[in-house]
Amino acid sequence: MPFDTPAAVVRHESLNRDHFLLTLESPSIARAARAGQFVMLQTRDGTDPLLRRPMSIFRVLPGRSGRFQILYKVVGRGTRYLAGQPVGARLATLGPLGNGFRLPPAGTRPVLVSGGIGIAIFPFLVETLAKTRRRAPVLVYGARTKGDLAALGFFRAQRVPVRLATEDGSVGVRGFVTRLLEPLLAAPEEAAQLELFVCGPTPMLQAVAALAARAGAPCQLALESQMPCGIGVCLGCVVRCPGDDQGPMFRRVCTEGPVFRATEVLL
Amino acid sequence: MPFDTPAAVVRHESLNRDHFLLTLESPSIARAARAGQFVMLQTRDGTDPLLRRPMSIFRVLPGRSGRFQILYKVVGRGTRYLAGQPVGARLATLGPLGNGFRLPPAGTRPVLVSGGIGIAIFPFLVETLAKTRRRAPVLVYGARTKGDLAALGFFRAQRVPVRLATEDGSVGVRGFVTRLLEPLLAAPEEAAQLELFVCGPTPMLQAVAALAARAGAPCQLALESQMPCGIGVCLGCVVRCPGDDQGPMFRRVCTEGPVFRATEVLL
Amino acid sequence: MKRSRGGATDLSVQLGPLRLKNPIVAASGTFGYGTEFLPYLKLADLGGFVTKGLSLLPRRGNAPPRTCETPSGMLNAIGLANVGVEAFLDEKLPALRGCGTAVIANVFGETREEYVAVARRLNGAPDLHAIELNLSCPNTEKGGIAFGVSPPVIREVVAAVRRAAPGLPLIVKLTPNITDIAVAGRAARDGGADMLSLVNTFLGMAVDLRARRPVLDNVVGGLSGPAIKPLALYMVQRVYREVGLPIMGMGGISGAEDALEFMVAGSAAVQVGTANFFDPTASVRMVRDIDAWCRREGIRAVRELTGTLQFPHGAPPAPCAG
Amino acid sequence: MKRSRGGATDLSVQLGPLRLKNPIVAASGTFGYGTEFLPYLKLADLGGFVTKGLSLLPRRGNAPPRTCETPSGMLNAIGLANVGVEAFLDEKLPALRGCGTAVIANVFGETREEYVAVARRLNGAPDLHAIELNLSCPNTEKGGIAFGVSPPVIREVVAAVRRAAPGLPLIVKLTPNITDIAVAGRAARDGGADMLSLVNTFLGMAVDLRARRPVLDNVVGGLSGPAIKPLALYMVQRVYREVGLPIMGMGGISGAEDALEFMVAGSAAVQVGTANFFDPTASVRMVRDIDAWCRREGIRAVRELTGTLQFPHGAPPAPCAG
Ligand SMILES: Cc1cc2nc3c(=O)[nH]c(=O)nc-3n(C[C@H](O)[C@H](O)[C@H](O)COP(=O)(O)OP(=O)(O)OC[C@H]3O[C@@H](n4cnc5c(N)ncnc54)[C@H](O)[C@@H]3O)c2cc1C
Ligand SMILES: Cc1cc2nc3c(=O)[nH]c(=O)nc-3n(C[C@H](O)[C@H](O)[C@H](O)COP(=O)(O)OP(=O)(O)OC[C@H]3O[C@@H](n4cnc5c(N)ncnc54)[C@H](O)[C@@H]3O)c2cc1C
Ligand SMILES: Cc1cc2nc3c(=O)[nH]c(=O)nc-3n(C[C@H](O)[C@H](O)[C@H](O)COP(=O)(O)O)c2cc1C
Ligand SMILES: Cc1cc2nc3c(=O)[nH]c(=O)nc-3n(C[C@H](O)[C@H](O)[C@H](O)COP(=O)(O)O)c2cc1C
Ligand code: FES
Ligand code: FES
Repeated sequence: MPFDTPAAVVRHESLNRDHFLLTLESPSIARAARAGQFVMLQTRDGTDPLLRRPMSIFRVLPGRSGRFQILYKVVGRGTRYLAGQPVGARLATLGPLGNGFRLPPAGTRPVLVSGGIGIAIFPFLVETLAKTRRRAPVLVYGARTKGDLAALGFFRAQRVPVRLATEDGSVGVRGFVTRLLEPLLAAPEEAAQLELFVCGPTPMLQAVAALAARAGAPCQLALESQMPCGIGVCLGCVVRCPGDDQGPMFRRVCTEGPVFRATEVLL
Repeated sequence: MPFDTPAAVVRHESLNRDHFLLTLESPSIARAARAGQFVMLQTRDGTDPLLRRPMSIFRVLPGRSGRFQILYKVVGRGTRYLAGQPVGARLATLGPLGNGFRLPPAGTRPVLVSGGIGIAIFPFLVETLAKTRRRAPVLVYGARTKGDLAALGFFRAQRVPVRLATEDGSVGVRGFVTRLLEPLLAAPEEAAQLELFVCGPTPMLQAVAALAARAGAPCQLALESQMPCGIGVCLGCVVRCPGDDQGPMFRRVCTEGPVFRATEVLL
Repeated sequence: MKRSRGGATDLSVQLGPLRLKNPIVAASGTFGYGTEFLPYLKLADLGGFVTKGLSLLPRRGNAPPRTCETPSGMLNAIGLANVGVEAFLDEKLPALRGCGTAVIANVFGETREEYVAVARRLNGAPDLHAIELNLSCPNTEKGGIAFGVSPPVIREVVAAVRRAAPGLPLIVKLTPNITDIAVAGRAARDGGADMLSLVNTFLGMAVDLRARRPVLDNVVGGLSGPAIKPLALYMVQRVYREVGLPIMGMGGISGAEDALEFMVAGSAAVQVGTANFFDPTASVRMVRDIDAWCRREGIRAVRELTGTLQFPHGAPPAPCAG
Repeated sequence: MKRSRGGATDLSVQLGPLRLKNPIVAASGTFGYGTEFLPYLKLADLGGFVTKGLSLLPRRGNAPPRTCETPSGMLNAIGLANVGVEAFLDEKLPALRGCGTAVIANVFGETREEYVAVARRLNGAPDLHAIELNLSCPNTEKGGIAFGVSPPVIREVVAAVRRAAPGLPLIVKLTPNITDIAVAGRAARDGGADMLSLVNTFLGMAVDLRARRPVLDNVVGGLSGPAIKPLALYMVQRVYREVGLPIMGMGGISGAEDALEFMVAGSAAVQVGTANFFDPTASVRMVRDIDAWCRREGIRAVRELTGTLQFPHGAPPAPCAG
């Protein structure tokens, strides 16, 4: 069950030029959250920008602190406002929202595939996989350039093997994450042992979903969408899905998603 | 000549719960400013609140620093935004604007009459009177309560005699500034030696102007008005003035004012 | 009007045949079918709510993108996606039994016959308190022009629905995309509307400069939110003075003061739309804040406020820009 | 369309008989008589500017309060205060000699005769480049209804002004307070307009809750600023596709991207209004930023952008709210 509550900023760190890690306190949200879910955060004082912003739950901090974290990148006015919030500020926060990731069967190896700020969704999943005694995941992480990579420390500390790709080659292989995925998925018998968990920009989701389909690997996609309400009432956030002879069907990313099986959606 | 320039915040002090003293750096504005003039300050990032806010020039700091100050009270969203601006921030600032006070003849005793945040206009006038070797002024200052009085330190340091009135009697006489003015203006021969300089809420301006008229004392009023542009083009800020058989005339507070002789306007 | 503190405010309002426990009603398309808000509020704390627009058959709506944020507002082109009137009666309405607030079904059609068929199906439904006709829908028989911009069409549709659903209070919801909304209001009155609601969204567009394409797949969308509040308030004031039916005003209402301004301008009740998105408890907080405001101001019954706007020079002069 | 860096962009635009050095024009009522902006910018850097609306005799305008801020917008009810056409010709226009930009006189009247008289007086004035007819003015002969909402009235006034000022390019400025603005655009075209400008302000109101009075002394005002941008953009797109005259679009334009979006939607040039208030150098900065944007995008001539909006499914479908 989601809650709408003013969450206090208890910590706020700048990770690099435009990435920030925000720690919020809201015991009800922290307790209810599952990996892959998100919150809607108020990011203004007046009426502009009007709508709240969806943000994945990066981690729920251990213990009874009732704290959870958001990793975000400043891309526009709402996130710029967020970056200006000091410790002690209270932000209206609605969550946890949406369906999280479905956990893989016990023997399956999870491959986390992240593009850019998509990385924000994975730490919570890594911790959840560990807690539920799933196989250890591997992370395949692409970004434009070295400076756009964030949260690597978390994955190292958790001993998650990380393979990097940057468009400018400043670290890891030069190019897109697909260059790293292709070899992983090349052997059909190995591919059948994997499940992909993907979050990133739409072209990346499309490319990865296509690779997974070819290899026969199950694949879950965490989608983004314009989300006016986050709770399923505006019908604004829909994604096109396979339909019937009357045309495509539409499903709400906020409530039926944000995580879908790749086969459920038409990107 | 006015300038439109990003002025840097070089100091920003909280005086009490809702009064702030802001020091901005803009040599061109500081050099051109005269007592009674104002600036239009940008007080938002996005598009809401839309318009800049007019603020009197509290003081131009001595020397060649190119710095001037604004004393403001937080009353709404624009001023709340202002209060959040750290040292180093740059605020689009347009000024100096409007006609300042006309200085009194050399022998006349200036009586400064302030209500509430109207006080912000007077320090610059006090310094200008001193520089131009006018007679030393006296300040009559009213506010709702003790906590709403600001900048008293400035007037004490300048040895300006200060008479206070508060509505709740928490300091000075209980009641409005008119209670302090009435005795001052009672003797006609003394009143003729005085000139009133008034800034405050409209009911106060009306009351003081009426007293001055009765006593035959010259009186200048610094008006407030909704000011979309501050530079005379929108025609939005007008005040009603004595007219002719076709009805009242209207004058722009931003360019023909903000200081008017009490006889020029119909409040 | 001042009174001593204490003593509850009478928040109830009466709009023709419809009595509401308070003047705050959640608007169509922004409140789902009601149950979606159960985690955040008690429905019984509201004056009422209006369902998403219902058509005869289920509709999937437009392709995405369906919404776009604009300065202090948003555009939507949902395409009237809804479960259809049968599923509403079978699944949605029963879930609302005993919810303690007025349930209002929003109705639309692409033809007059569809309006009538939906209304007839709803007539007599248990626990349904009123229907609201959305006239902003394109009339497929008239080349896609909205029903709500033609006075004779309005009169006809309203009269036909009136006959089809004689048992239900009839709210007619006006589109603001018209030269003089009072003309539409009079046509709805003449057709037999019990009350009016206004305004629906304003037609608008956003452009994706990089792609040289409209942002919305549907190209055109409806603007809602605080940006439109001054326009809606003007229209409510005008319809109040010109038509003489009870009004549910809306457009950008986000807090109690907005709601009270609409009441002063002539609304008997108000609807809250887009604010439900950025603040899911906005509606119930408004109820509380209106109560507190009335106590402070010494107003015993909130309905006293409706239409209390005083004009400085008698009636308003001819509107003129510049 | 990509080209190598360097090489100035051709910013000039042609609207029927009117050539502008760039597409940025300051809008009527927001730029005074031009000289007020000399401390902040060079008039020669603008494509042009439009004067405050001119009537036959000087007008003092409405009593204050005349303006009110709204979410991302503002209401104004200035009451068309202006110096009158004689003082404009004697004092204002001479001060603009050699200013290096197109000077456009905005004209209005309370009767058709007044429009004609002002236009006739302006015809042949030295250094005047065009006139713009403001049709949002109430027609005192028709009970105060705006000229711009009646197609036959539009046609007549435009034709009469066309005859009265044969020597000047004629811009007709449309009001958005109409069911279908394309109908008004066609009437203006049929009357002989060389080009259209749109939109003027939207009728709106604000309420002072405490006083139970309208905020504006005039009760009703015109809404402008970013809040109306999606509405204006939609209307420009519609008029572009339906009417076929060159368009100066406006409504909330505050930066180069806004201006470019209006061009993509069909504007040949754009006007900048309210932004001049909150940012007196907004207009000239837009010129610079448009130039930079064109360089980055490899666009040689900005006029190529006009009307390049691509519709995903051919023409836009019938507009529909919800
Ligand atoms: C379920 C979900 C989870 C997300 N999790 C995170 C996260 O953990 N960290 C993070 O940094 N970002 C996340 N995002 C993206 C984040 O919501 C947007 O970056 C943010 O809304 C931008 O707001 P802004 O005001 O700063 O930018 P704007 O000025 O609004 O826009 C900047 C750019 O972002 C796009 N954008 C705006 N709103 C949205 C939106 N609701 N969804 C997608 N794109 C949008 C705009 O089209 C534009 O290109 C998530 C999005 C979704 C849907
Ligand atoms: C020439 C001039 C000089 C001024 N100097 C100072 C000063 O030195 N220090 C100071 O604190 N204040 C000064 N003011 C008043 C100041 O401009 C307003 O308090 C400010 O605009 C409020 O902005 P806001 O967004 O915080 O409040 P809002 O949310 O806009 O409004 C809060 C209240 O202030 C009123 N208000 C809003 N804008 C204006 C305006 N432009 N003029 C008058 N009232 C307004 C509103 O009606 C409302 O009652 C001056 C005003 C003028 C016209
Ligand atoms: C996403 C969305 C969907 C809507 N769907 C409907 C609808 O189905 N039927 C209807 O009559 N109005 C619909 N509306 C209009 C609202 O009920 C309301 O009239 C409008 O949004 C103005 O109010 P607001 O500014 O408070 O949102 C919808 C509005 C939005 C934003
Ligand atoms: C204060 C003010 C005065 C205006 N005066 C006139 C006028 O005299 N004649 C006219 O045609 N339009 C007038 N307008 C309308 C503007 O020219 C423009 O059409 C409108 O403001 C929309 O553009 P914007 O959103 O960029 O301001 C005025 C607008 C404002 C805000
Ligand atoms: S964001 Fe409103 S339905 Fe998904
Ligand atoms: S504020 Fe625009 S004319 Fe004075």
